[in-house]
Amino acid sequence: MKKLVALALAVMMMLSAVAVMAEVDYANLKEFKIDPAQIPQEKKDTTLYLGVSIRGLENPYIATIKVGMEMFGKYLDSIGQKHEMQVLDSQGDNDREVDNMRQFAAKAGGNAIAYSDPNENSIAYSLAEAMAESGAYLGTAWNKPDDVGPADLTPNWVMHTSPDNVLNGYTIAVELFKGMGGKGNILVLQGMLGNSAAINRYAGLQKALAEYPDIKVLEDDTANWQTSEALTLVETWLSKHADVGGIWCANDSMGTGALQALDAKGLKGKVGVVGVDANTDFVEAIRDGFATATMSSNGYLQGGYTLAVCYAVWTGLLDVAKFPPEYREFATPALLVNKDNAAEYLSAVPEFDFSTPFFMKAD
Amino acid sequence: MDHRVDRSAVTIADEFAEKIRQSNRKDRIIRTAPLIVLAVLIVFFSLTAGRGFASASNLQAILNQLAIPLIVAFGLTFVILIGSIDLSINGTVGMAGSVFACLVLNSEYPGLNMGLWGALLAILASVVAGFLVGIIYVKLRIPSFMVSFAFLYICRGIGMLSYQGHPPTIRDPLFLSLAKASFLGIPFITWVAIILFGVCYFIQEYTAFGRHIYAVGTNESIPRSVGVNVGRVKVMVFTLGGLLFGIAGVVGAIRLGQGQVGIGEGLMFPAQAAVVVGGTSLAGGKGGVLNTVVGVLIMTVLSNGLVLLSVNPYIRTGIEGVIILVAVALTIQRSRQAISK
Amino acid sequence: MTTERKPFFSARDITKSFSGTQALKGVDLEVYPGEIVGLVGENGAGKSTLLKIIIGAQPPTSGQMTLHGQSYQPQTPMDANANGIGMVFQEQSLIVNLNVAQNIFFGHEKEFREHGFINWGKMNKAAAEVLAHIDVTDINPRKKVADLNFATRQMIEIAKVMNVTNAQQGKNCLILLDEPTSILNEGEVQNLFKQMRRIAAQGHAVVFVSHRLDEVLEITDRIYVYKDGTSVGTLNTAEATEAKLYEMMVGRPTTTEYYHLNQQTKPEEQVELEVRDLGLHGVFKHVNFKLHKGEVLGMCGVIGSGKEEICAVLSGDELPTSGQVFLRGREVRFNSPKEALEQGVLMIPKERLYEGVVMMLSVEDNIAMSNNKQIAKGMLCSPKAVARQADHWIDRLRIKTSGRKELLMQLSGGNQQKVVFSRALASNVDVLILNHPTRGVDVGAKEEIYLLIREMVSQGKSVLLLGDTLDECIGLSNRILVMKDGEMTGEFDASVEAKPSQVDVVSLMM
Amino acid sequence: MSNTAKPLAGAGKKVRLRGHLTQYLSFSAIVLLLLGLSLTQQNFLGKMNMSNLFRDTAPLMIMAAGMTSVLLLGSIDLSTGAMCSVSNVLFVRFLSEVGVNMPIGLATLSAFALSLGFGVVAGFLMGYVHVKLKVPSFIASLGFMSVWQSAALLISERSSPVPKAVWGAIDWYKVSFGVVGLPLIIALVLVVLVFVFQARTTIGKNIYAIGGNERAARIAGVPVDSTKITVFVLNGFCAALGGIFLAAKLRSGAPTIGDAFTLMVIASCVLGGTALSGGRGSVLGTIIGVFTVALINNGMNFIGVSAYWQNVVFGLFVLGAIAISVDRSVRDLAIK
Repeated sequence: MKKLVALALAVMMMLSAVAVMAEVDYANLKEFKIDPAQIPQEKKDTTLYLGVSIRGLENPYIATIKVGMEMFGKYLDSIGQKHEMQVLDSQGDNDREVDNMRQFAAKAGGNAIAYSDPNENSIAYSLAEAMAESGAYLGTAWNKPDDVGPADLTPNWVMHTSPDNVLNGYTIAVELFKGMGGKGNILVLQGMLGNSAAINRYAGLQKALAEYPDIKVLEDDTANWQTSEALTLVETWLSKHADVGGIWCANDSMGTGALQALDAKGLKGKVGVVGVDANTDFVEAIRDGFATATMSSNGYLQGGYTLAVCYAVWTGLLDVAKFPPEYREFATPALLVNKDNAAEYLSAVPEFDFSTPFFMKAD
Repeated sequence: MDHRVDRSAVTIADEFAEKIRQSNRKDRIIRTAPLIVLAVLIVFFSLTAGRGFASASNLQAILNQLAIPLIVAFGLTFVILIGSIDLSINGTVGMAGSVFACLVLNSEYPGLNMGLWGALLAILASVVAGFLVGIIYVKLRIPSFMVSFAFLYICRGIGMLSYQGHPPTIRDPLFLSLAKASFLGIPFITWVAIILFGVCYFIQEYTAFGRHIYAVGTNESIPRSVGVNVGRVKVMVFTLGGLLFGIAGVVGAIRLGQGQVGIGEGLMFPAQAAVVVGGTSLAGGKGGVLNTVVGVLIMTVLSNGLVLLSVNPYIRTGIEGVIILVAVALTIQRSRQAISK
Repeated sequence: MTTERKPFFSARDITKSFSGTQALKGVDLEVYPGEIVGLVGENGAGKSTLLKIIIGAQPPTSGQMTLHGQSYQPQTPMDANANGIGMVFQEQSLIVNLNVAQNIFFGHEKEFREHGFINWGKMNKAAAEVLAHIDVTDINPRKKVADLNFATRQMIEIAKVMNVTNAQQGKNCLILLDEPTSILNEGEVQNLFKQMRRIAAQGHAVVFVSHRLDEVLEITDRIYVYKDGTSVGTLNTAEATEAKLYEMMVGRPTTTEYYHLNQQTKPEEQVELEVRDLGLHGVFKHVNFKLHKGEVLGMCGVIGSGKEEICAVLSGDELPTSGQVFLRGREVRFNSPKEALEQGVLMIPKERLYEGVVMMLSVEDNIAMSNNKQIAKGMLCSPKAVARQADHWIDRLRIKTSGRKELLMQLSGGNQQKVVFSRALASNVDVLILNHPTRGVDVGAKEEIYLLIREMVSQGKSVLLLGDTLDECIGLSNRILVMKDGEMTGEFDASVEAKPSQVDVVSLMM
Repeated sequence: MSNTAKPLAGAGKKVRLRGHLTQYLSFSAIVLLLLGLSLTQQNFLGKMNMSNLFRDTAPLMIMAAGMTSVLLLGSIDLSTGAMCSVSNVLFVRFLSEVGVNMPIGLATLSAFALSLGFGVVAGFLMGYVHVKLKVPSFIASLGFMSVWQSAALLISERSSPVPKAVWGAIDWYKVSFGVVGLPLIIALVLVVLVFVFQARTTIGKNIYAIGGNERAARIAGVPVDSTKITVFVLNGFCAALGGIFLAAKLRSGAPTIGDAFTLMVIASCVLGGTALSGGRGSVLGTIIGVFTVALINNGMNFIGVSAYWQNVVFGLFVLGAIAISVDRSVRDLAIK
């Protein structure tokens, strides 16, 4: 008899849950709010594995993704979800990143959600495939090939997000050119060739160059996102060219290297430098007038909110199959940091409400 | 007593003497081969890259880029002289650079401000790593290849642990100014390399330890038979290597203004190539830090010149590889029975 | 002449065995202060082994040594040095990348340490003094040994040893010289002798080993003659002549049974291998000979006579710089031992350890090394054929092993050599070059090897033999060639009824 | 003579026992890892992880199988990783530019032939320069490493995915029988072939002879030069095959994909008991070495070792594994 009551209760709860879920307005997911009360207790008691798969921990921007996960972990604590967190560091190696993801998925046995910044576009599918095989959920960011996407692995490849890199590259270029008075010579440091981020930011630069015909590119090469490679390159270039007005860098780490090379030449502050990522040291350089501008992509937000969406899917609150396409692949907001707001940016403490996961979608 | 007459009349002895003279002459030519390669490169780039290459500012850029590879290669030279190998370089250099930046006044750990002591402690960490590689290699009889392979990971890991993803920017005014300082037009960090060259050359040429390194590399049994503690020499060589890698790490962090394990990345294979290209034999016992200077100059001039010529960066590595092959092939004495492994 | 004084060094009944073979069967040596003692004997008589024992490089198996009336048991060459005994090794022990002074004082750098650093100026000065002591004033102590010629290096080796004597102020020292003159020219030899006399005049003693009997007669006071690991006698140089020494060195006449002379066959007319005006620049030249089918051609000569290099050229290990080689009438040129093997020429090398065997491989794999292609089935080896072959030779040559899978390093020297022979025989070549085939092999195994050579020849194979001893070479050969200083100095018929005497042969060698 | 034979035979037994002990110990490292992980980690023996272990180890195993023969010679090849990269991008670029216009079967075959053909040529070049110019293999392969790295970047300067249209050419990678994937089966078949090559062919026998004592092998008429070149060709072939496997595994090609393998391949062989000095070891031991490396990496992710600590832990485990498995039985050998 008791069993029967229990069963009836369970059925009712399920029904009600379904009923509530049915209320999700998939056309307007931005309004969706996680209601902890609707999450079945058995899900809460299951250990959920949270993972962020990244290229390396040397890069400060990437480290903020990890912090984003930790913030989301605190949120899970607050709603009583059992969980464990893991950082999967690929050290810039495609094969390693896929292996890590596969092992993480195997370990969690389906109870896993992850954020991944694929080391290179091409492995995005393999990463999602690894998670799909175990029934876990993944959101990717930044890099993926054009011909595959989350739609290929519904529901496990939940979504792919990225700040608008063309816009990022364009915005910083324009800031740089304005600072140079609209004319002069620049040096260009590209990111790792083949990364979507590198390609799109570079496309943004080209767009800006088309608008400023008096800007001339003296040198153009890749420093693979690396500070030390950027330092060596810029050093050599500076000895070759005397009249450099600005340096466009596809990320801040390379910007840091460029600043160091300028410093050694006594040119720090005289030559404009721009980057992307809003690394603390680079923003400080902007504040102090040594660098021109950077873009904040907000790694906290990317890491934390991607996991939040995946969480909603894992708990059954959301059904990926019903997501409109614009919620499977979309842009995340980015913020221009320049001399005007650098100090403010540095002092601001990021705080997020993870119960509205689609907050991360740029409008 | 007829053979007495023979000995003076027979020309085999003269032929033999002639043969020795010839091989000595060949040996001398071979020994200067790295210098010739360097000279050819310099002339080539001066002609093709125009004034950009020979300019004072490019010279300074070369000197700047020379420092770290040079310091690392010095440490490796001694290891190769005893016929061993050290793969841990990327890790130890990265570790020393990271630890150093964490210990001096920096952006991530403002509480720590140990100044010069920070530099010394960071170098000490690297010295300990080198010592451990040496002692494990000698005492547990594990090939240096494997021990240093393991330490590549251990040291890189310690470096990453030291700053937990937020590379510390150096704020210490002393070290910041060192990055820009120069004396007689030569950057400070290059002075460090020059001074270390002096120290290493002194160790190599003017200490018993330096002499024993050659003996151990030539034939272990000779020094052993006169009572030299061969194991101790080996451990000391790896420890000295650790010291130099540590200094390279600190210098690298000063140059970059920041501590990160990336300082060490990509140093090891070019250093091996530079040491061998300079004429130090992988079999041990032959060569030295002077050769290494030439070797590092060849590699640095080459990459600098190729950048100035705006050679496609992808072909650049390939050209470097070909130059390595050519330069080494020029320094090899070939004979029918020679065994090359 | 010095008998009224007591010997300050003596070695009694020293024996030494290497994994089953007895290199020394009990030799004696007494040295008096101020004398130069000569040690003569054939290759393998045990001279070098005794010197190595005295210097502490090898321990004796049994026997006693006394120095200054006390028991002397050196563990290392350093012990010996500390006791005033120094040696110039046959194989050079200089570190070529170090300079002269550093080599002379290698391992003694501490003596020049000041404030933790070596005072190289002081060391160079000291080295110059040591060199001046032996009348060498034209060598800069700062020069790298690699840049010096061999004669000069030899003088440095001697200087290095002299340094030992200088360190032992007042005490009598003993200097051991193992073949120091083999690469010196006339003037240098005379300078060396001058130094030896000077050392002796100071009350020290010198033991001098040389193949050049005239030199031994010229410089020494007393001569020990060794043969087959025993001392056969000692005589004062004043009473010695070359002929007398030859006789003593050669000892007992060849016994018929030992070399199985009854089985010695006559070679056929057919020429298997012919060498015309062969030369290797700076080593040998104008070498001509014919090796017939079924013939054992012995080649005699001291170390450095060029005979080893002739083997190297004929086996394809080295290319000649002049002359021609004909195999069965057709001119051949071997670029490698592999090509020689394909044409039917194979060498059993002298240094078994370094050139003969692969220690880490099994007996069967060592045997199959030269012919594994022949016994393979297409690409694949046939383990059965390899095993069958190994069992065959283990049985045939009575190789003592726990099985064909046993690693070679676990076999005794004699058995290892039998494995090398098995390999050569299995390869089924027509011309075998035997370079010291019985080196480091005990008597029993030697006889078996001799028998084997007889059998091979009777089956129509041809053998070029470099005997481990002269006796062996004469005993086994049908014909004998003598080499000296890179040129052929004579040829002897050595058929059973007309074996030349060793004295005859030796006189052309030295 | 008879009295010396006995103690020698005794010593022989001891040496052999020590040899067995070494083998046993190198095996024990892997057993310890397996036991520890399966007892503490509940999903470790789960289907997916087993298939991870039994499929994703394939590329490393293939490359290590080729490298084992090189190390047995006493040589080394640092260009393996770079050759793997070239083969990898060649395979992917061919498929995406030419293969898409071909029937899938033909495209697959041609892509394989192209990549493997490159491997054979690259291996031959390496062997030729090393053997004929007498450039030590370490430095020769270092030079070739740079050359092939360049070549890979020139073929494809960026990482590129295998287009969906030709996924048919790489689908075999996902085929599995139970938990054992086809890639591992292919890798094991290759290992067995290499084993047969090493242990049963004349060239294989020559490899051990050359590695054990090159001088003796030469004097005995062993074709030293051609054997060495053959081994380097085989190594090039294996490196190229590894590159194809990585392309199939990651559904993409990347010009730097092989870099991380350069040292790992050699370390796996040594962990499997192959001596860097040559002459000792076997490709069967390499299986153990590869699984040791795979288990250490796999175990770290399972236990959830912090990313900051992973390098340190990996280094320590490698050190531990090599310390218990290294062959110290040949005392008088100078360890370099």
